[in-house]
Amino acid sequence: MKAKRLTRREFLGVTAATGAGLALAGCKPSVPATEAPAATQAAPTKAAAPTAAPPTKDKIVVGMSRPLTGALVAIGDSAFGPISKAFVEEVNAAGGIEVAEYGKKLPIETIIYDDTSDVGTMTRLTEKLILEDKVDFLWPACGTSFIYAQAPLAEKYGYLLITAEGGASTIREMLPSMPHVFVTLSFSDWYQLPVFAELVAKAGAKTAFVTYIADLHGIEYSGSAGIEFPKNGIDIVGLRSLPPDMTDFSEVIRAAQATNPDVFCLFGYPGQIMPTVGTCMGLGFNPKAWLGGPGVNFGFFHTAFGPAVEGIMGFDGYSPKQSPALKELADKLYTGKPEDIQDWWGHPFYWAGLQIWKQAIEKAGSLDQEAIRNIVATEHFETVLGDTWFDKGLLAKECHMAEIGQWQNGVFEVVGPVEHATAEVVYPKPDWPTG
Amino acid sequence: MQTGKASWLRLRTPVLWLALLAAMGTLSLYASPYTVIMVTNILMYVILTVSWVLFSAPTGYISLATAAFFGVGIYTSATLGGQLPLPLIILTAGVASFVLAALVGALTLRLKGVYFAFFTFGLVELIKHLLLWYEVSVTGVRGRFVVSADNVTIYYIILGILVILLLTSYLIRRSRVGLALQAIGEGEDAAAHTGINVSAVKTFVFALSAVFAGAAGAAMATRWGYVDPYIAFDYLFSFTAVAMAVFGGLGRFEGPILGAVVFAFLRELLITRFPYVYMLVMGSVLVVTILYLPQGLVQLAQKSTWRRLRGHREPA
Amino acid sequence: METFLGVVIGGLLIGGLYALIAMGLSLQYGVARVLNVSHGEFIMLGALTTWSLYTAFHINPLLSLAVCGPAAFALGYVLHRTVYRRILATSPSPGVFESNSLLASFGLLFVIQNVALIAWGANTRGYSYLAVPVSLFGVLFGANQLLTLGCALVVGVAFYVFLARTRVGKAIRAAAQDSTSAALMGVNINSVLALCFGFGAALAAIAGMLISMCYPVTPVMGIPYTIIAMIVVVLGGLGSIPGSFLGGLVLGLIGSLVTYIEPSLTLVAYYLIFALLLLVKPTGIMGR
Amino acid sequence: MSLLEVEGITKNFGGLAAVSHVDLRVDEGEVVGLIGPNGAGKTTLFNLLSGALKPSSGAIRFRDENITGLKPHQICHKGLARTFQSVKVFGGMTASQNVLAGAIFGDRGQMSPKQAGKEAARLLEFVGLSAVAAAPARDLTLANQKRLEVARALATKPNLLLIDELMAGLNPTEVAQAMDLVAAIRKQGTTVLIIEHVMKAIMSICDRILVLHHGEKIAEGTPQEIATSRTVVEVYLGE
Repeated sequence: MKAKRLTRREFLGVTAATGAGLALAGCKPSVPATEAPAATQAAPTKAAAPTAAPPTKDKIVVGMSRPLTGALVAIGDSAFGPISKAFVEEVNAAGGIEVAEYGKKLPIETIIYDDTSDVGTMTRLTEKLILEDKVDFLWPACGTSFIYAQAPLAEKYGYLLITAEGGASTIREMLPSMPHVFVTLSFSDWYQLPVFAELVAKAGAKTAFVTYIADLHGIEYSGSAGIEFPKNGIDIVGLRSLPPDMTDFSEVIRAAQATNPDVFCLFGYPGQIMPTVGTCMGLGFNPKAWLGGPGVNFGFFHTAFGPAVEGIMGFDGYSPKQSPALKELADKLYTGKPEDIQDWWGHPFYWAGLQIWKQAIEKAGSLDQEAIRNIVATEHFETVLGDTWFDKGLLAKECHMAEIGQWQNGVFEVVGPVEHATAEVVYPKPDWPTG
Repeated sequence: MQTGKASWLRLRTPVLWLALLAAMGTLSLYASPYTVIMVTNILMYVILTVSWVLFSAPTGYISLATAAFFGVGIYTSATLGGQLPLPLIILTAGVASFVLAALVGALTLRLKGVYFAFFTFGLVELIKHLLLWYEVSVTGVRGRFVVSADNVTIYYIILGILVILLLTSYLIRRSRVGLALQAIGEGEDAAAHTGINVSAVKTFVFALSAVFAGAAGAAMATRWGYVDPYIAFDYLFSFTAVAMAVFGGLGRFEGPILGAVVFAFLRELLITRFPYVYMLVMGSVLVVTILYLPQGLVQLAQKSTWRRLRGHREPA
Repeated sequence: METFLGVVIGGLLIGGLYALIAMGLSLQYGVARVLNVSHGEFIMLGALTTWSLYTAFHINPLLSLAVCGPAAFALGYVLHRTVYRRILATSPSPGVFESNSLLASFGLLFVIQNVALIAWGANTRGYSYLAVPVSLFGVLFGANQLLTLGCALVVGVAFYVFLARTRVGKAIRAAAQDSTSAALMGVNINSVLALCFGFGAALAAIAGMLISMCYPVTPVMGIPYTIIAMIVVVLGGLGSIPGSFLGGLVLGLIGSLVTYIEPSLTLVAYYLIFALLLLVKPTGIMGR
Repeated sequence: MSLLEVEGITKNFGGLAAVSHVDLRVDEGEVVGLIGPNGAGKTTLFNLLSGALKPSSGAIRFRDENITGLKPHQICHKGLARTFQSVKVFGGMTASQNVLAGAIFGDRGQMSPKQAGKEAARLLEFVGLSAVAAAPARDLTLANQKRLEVARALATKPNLLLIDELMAGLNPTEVAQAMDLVAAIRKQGTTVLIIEHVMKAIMSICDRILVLHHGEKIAEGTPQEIATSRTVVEVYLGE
């Protein structure tokens, strides 16, 4: 009894010591305490702060909180992940980004943290990047919800944030209050669904069966479809929301099949799109138009289904056939690599976003967030997309090289809008291959 | 000398705790802003773990409902944020979790052992999917913005919740309810025939433990900015609470606290320093710990370390 | 009527798969008393291995059974021999063993998933195999799904016969009833438990192989399947192999019906049934 | 004056009656024995009396109050305590904590912790376990665990104590001690209903004996009457 007590007391000592140790460990990476609060307040202009001393800087530190594990890892790893890597490699191979203030080229250094696909962790790590690592720039987290959580933080600390994966029409209302946030990726209502609806309506589509994943993305796209389809004379004959975490949608397809629609839409992710394609094949359900995404736009979609992808439509960003710059981008990103890593929707937008960021730094001649933000917000840039600019925080509609793509002969061709098309839409889509 | 030593020993425990409390209570004065954020997160895990332990350790019922109560708190914050002052929101969240837990407890606490674990796990998922269905089909929104609050304020709120929780568990352990709980853990039938109202005690403590998880959820949500049912009702919080408690050691009051602190700190270290092998290292640490320290980390403190230290001290 | 038949048979198709993934978990929990939350990771390993063999060497997915099954069995067997056996030895009570082994399998989940992420990368994988319609009672089904159900039935029945007829199987069942008296009857309890764990892992890997023929595979696909397996195991009754089989089919049917009517309520239905069953009859449909 | 009155109590499991139409009466200050072959329904009867099981039919009156269908802790509070056939001490708690739990929760009159502690110490002394008061209950010998259960039950201040096989598995010395304990319990004013297989013991300590067989009461009487009853002898020899 007595001995037990002793050890318990000793143990309490250990606990307290651990606590103290932790407090120390927590402080260690930070600058002396007195300086810290000042740095927070000065955050918006902190890059300019060193003017007092002669500016010395030998790199631009960029911080990212990305899903390296967990449910979102597949999206993160195929969308903005490879783009950021390739971009940093290319810039650093050329010596870095010219910053006039320092009179030299500064290479990019990235700090990548794993947010484990968890929003709470992402917001915390974003604050770590800003407050503790004092990164020069913040690159975006992955996914629409994550953007929604990260954007207010970027705004709070006065950090420029050019987003990558994700976006939704609701962010448009938020952007005026968040001048530091810029959205690159296209979303439903201004871009893709009006184009798609017009395209298939012209080809003769009269009815559509719409399925969507029960999340921000799905709700947004199904909502847009509900507006755009009727506007173009297409009746929505069925609407189903699919819970995430489900893999088998046979019965949804059976329900769709029963209505015999011209158009079938699945606004979901690869986890829903891929099994659904298989199910459509297995049930012999072959609507005249099959739209799905994101997922259809990835190379791995083609590797997985081979010739069965013929005629399937998805969201699109570019084709190498459209311009030399875009061809160069495709070659740079994909040549000599497995087809799996291709992303025909987001990649050019993310790349253009990074190009704008680099050019804005060069134009500003400093790493001052405000100066750079003002340039990003107001000026035009020459990117892979051609003449590119932001319009009220959104990548201007005019800069989009594509909205809707279709797999034709193993290539994801741009079919809409017509003025950017690299091929004419195939409607009705061919039969699923047999055997 | 002997008496001097004895009185120091008697005082050492409260003195150390007070010192720790003082250090924590003034953290924002000397630590960097991010340290405050990071410690907030660690304390959140301590709350989840200790609140789990409050009910599950003495009774032996493995509850996987922590995430449900935490999520109720998060959603309370997301729906009431901006309409009520934060302390009221946190209180509401605590009450809401209490009510949910009391209902669940009254319904399910007759389930024995692993069935209870399964049910509580299912509860998290059921609430998540019902809420998702409700948000998608009725309100038409899936996610909600949470009105944010100052980081330092949240830190002190979380610290406050933790202090109340620790006091509560300490007092419960020494109270009639604690004795009843322990007796229930040793044998429910015998406890009932000894005059203990088994279901009332279990339900009450289960609901009480939920208050803290709910309150912590409401406070933490303000740090997350944006939540949806999947973010809020993440079963990983349930499993993590259990893992942290077992990792630290259920045998002692301090074990789960230590487990949560070390686990959360290690996780933070890994996702920032070694992000690509975070799970690999974390998983290995868990497996190795349970293999070599079956009573959790506390075993480390009581056995080798201290014996060695004493061995060095005694000759002197 | 045709549609109804389609929905019912479709439910059985997916139910067969559910049954298979649940049988492994049921065995591991029912006999070895390990609530193995890393169960889905073995499914993932089976699925990714099959995908690799198919895309790299064009090996028929069904043939990868010869690789996945034994490999997973060996892995599960060794894991029990090294990890769980030690935990069993150091646990003073069954309750402690349950929580400690839960922590260990939580750790294993992390380790296996991370290793798979490093080995295969994060991309969503898939391939189309026998995704052609087959008519059954005038209703069309995917050939791959029918094949999946067929395999699940064969494996399930074979396993049941193995448990019922062979010496090892009888030892396993004896151990499931009561490990102490089984030990008294001369059953080497440790190797029986390790065998169960191995069989559980092998069943998971086989399920993974079948899943890869119809559904996408990723290194993070495991957890949802573990959850499904848990639901089914509870529906069928903990530790009952026929119960798991029946539970799988029941859940598949319910899922199929609800999905046809209102897919957004499918998972709500799963958990509602799960919760209600636990309240009304916690020992499951086939429970004692 | 009758303390416990049971009328036509019946418990069915599925189609089988484990206890069937048993009438029973225990008067204040008595020691009543309950005997019968294995599976006769003795422990089931205890479970019915103590509220662990709800009777299918029949009524239980305790101190002129209908307690049929009450929960175990309520019945305990009414003054009816019990021990268990297979010991159910709180293994991880010390012997004194076991008794303390009984004193604190069993007593209707809200004992103060200090009083409860004193009472626990007194009862441990009473059953002869003072020496092992600080030992975890699971480390005690079987005989001592059974005594501990008696102490825990007595701590709830019962008017009636149901003792389920105090002497099974004990050696002759321990049996003698157990018999002394029962005598002492009665002496301090607690009525006892006891299930026992050790015939010699039951014959010497009980005022009256009831015999159960296949869930039915087949005989009742003084030890003398029971020992000479033909029915009882048949049941026991016929086994």
